[in-house]
Amino acid sequence: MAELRTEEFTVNMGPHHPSTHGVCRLILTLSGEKVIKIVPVIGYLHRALEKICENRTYAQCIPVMDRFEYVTAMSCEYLFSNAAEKLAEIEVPERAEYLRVIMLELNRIASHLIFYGVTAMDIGALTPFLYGLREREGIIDLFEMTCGQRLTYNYIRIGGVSKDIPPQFEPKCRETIKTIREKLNDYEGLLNENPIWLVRNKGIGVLPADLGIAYGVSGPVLRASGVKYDIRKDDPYSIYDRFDFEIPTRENGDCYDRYLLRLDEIKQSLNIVEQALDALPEGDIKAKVSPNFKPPAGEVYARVENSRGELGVYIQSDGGKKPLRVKMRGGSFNQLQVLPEIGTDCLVADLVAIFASLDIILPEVDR
Amino acid sequence: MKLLKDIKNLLIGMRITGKHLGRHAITIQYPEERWEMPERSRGIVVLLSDKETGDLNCTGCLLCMKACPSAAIFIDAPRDPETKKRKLLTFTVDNALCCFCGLCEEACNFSAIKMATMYEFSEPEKEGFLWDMKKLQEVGLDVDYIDTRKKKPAKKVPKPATDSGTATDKIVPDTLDSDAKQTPPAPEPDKPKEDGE
Amino acid sequence: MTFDELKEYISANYPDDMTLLDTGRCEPFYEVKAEKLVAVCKRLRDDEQLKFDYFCNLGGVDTGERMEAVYSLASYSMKLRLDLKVILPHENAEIDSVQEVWPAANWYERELWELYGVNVKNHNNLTRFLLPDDWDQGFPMRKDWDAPDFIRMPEL
Amino acid sequence: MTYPLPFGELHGVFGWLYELLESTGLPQPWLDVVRYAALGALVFGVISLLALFLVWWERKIAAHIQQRFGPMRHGWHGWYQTVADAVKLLTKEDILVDTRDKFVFFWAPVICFVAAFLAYVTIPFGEGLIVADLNIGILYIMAITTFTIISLLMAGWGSNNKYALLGGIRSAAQLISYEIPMVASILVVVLFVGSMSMVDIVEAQSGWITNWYVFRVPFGPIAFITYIIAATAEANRTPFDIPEAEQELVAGYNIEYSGMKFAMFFLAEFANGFTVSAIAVTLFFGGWHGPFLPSWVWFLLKTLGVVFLLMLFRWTYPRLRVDQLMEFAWKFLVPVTFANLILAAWMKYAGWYW
Repeated sequence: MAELRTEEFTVNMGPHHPSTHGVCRLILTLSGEKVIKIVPVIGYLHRALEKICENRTYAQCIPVMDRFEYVTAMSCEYLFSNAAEKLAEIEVPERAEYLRVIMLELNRIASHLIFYGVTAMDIGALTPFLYGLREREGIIDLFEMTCGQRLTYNYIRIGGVSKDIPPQFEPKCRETIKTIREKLNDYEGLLNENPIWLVRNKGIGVLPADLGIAYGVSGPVLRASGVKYDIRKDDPYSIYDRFDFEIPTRENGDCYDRYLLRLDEIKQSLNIVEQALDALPEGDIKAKVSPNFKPPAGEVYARVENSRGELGVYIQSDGGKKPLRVKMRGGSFNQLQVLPEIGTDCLVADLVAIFASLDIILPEVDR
Repeated sequence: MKLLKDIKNLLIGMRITGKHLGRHAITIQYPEERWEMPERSRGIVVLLSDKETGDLNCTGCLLCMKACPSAAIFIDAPRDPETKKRKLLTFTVDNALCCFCGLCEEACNFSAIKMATMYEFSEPEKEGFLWDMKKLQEVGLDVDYIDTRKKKPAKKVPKPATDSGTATDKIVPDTLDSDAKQTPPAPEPDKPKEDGE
Repeated sequence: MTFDELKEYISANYPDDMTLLDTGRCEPFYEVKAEKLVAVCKRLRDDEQLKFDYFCNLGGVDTGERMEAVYSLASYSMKLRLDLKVILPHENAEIDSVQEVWPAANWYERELWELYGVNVKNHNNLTRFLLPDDWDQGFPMRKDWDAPDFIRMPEL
Repeated sequence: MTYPLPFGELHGVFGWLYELLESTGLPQPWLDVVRYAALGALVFGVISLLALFLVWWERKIAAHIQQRFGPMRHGWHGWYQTVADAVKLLTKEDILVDTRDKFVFFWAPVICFVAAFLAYVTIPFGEGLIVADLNIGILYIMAITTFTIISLLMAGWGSNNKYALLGGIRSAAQLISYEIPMVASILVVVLFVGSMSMVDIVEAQSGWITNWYVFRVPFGPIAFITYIIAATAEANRTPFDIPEAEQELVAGYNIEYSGMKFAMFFLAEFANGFTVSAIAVTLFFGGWHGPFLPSWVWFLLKTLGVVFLLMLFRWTYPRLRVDQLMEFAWKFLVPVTFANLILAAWMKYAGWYW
């Protein structure tokens, strides 16, 4: 009997696929269900944000930054403001720094809550998605109360923040923190020890630390592989050196560890927000910055730790009121780059789990 | 024993979802019910009118147009050659371009433009997003705001050092606060205008 | 290692390869000659005192007269930061790929090639990726780039 | 000559209709044709209504688990939302792929629907409320529901879409694997009843609640649990919904179907969900037996209870991977069910159980 002929076949996963978190296209070569080769194709969300920034004044760049990585828009705003402040050597008032930290950390929690829901959904559990978004809603309400928008905040400005928090912010914020702490038990009960969740995530998509380092992976993905590297501690910006928090790390670097690590980070961020609320000083919320803000000629690369790793911006100024060059760097870019390395030789279902656990957000990749 | 542990954890999951089954929904039925938007909520751009005279507050200084990051505002306000004052002819906002950043509101020194809390302005045609002065004024009529204008065109006061709290970028002289204090009928500008929901 | 120490260390150990630029206010920016780039990068990565094993960012800059490629590096273990700058001619710019030093540079170099038209030598996969596959309108991040449907912000 | 009428407590209404039919004086073969056609239409109506109801119910349950409202617009809590959806699907354009295998593509949803529909023939909805009390009732259902595999495979193949093909192949592998533990669990009950007739099985559980096979410790509960796991897989529901895993295969085998063809798959899926629950009730929960209420009400209540369990599974658990699914079936469920079967047989032989 003649041997059965088998053939590899190519599948386009995306750009419109439910689990590519936006419009990423992965060209998969499959042998049966096994993924042999992955070629990521990006650029579907390319909006030329960098070119747009070159066309706008520094103050006008900040709303553009919101669109760069809209899940944690606060950190993008902070990043750009920070870089501009570094260029122009502006001192930011104490209260503004505290407010910034509160917002950054709340936004990190919101982002991780989305991660929790989306990852669960990609693996087939639909309910955690709604639970994750429910708690995120509380945080978004806080943002809306403070700055008026729910997604594109335009809150953190060069020299400070745009508005002071309203009086009811603090009690509501503490209440939200309490709720999230309570609900974390539900989250953990639903998934952490669930045998199906365990078999789907444990040992899947292992990212060895050296591979992660070679590919410039940062943030929770790298920390789940055991590299204790967090810009908040290692290259402190803002006033992070005043807070008492830990950098959680995990050893295995698989999907499960990346998931657990983010839950740990939520807890740490809650602590930071509480400490910041306790220590919130009175005073100005914005340094005097002219609307015709013109930093002196120079260049700077600033970076912050956001929920997807290192978020960096390189600004070159020629002394004009518009930046000569803005180059943004998001953690997802490198994490998508490493996906072909860790995603091959697994099943399609695992690829989905890995993709979800890397927490890639496409606007950050495509810019 | 692993089997028993697994079954226990599966049951815990069922308990959590079952527990939620009895709770009331946290969502609302949108067109019938609505959230109350917070005061600071940035919705549609409106032009504000004077509460007494009913005229537009806008002086046509072009500050908002310059501040707009997406060039959604177009103002035509040529200077009158005699009086050297600007006369506002057109004020058009393209809501399809607007990115709701609120920079125009902050740039304005005359309480003339505001992002109201309204968020329902969908249109069947793209042209419908182009709101002219009349429409902007109409929509802005019932928008509550705190008038921070100078009552009279005051003399130039040197920069006060106490511009704090309200962190709005001001191009034209930072005299507003001090001026407002001098004119009793004007409301307190220092009071944060976004008090509560 | 503080920045001053880093500067001293570099001026002591890399006197011919790296020139300190005055532009950097916060972290040191160094100029590296294009032909020495890969060798310097390799040394920086393998240097026991520096260990620049983290490739943060590569951004191209078009200043109008010249091209620049700015490499932002960091070190996971030594907690250092450093920026390298390679100055290139505006037209027909060529640069060596640092992929063998940091695999992470792959996509950044593709981007540099695609958006600025800087030819990256020894790159394994220099294909379009941010722009459409059939893009034929030049290099959009260049300052002099223009296209019929490209609208600049009105100057006010 | 009298015919056994499958209407049980509803005999009055339907008996009258049948007498009306007889009074027309048609010859006997024609009468049979009319009678079975009418029964077919009745079953069709029931299955459609049930499926529509289940879709609505599932959406409501899911919504309330997730603290949403779910459908609220059409009628009280959106009760006829699914009717509206069905009408929409009926009137929708049937988008066809040029490269499809025309014959296979067309017949796949039909077979799927017919298989789901035929299974209802031997389900005893109430006392005497059964279309045909075959003496191999349960075997018949098992045989008929297996047709679903063929239809899903056909859908996967006929769509000429790689995702659909993967879905079809996955479904074939899954359904064939889970058929075995399912049958082995059912056999435990059949062994004790000594009959494959659905009515006999239900009758064997009459009397006290302790007569239900789910309470016959130890084999009863084990058989029920293994059955419900296998049934979840048979009905293609999370955590075993890999044939249409939407996060992996977008929609699996029905990715290229639209309009009414999709609706047929959709309704058949819910009809299957109801079938497996009905079998569970018949086998383990005493079928229509219950005090006070009419028998068919009891049957429906119990069945909806089991359906609710399936829904809770679906909205709580993540999805298994395809190889883990197979592993679970062959390495865990099959040994467990067979061990259980042997245990039950031995107990029966030893006379420890009645």
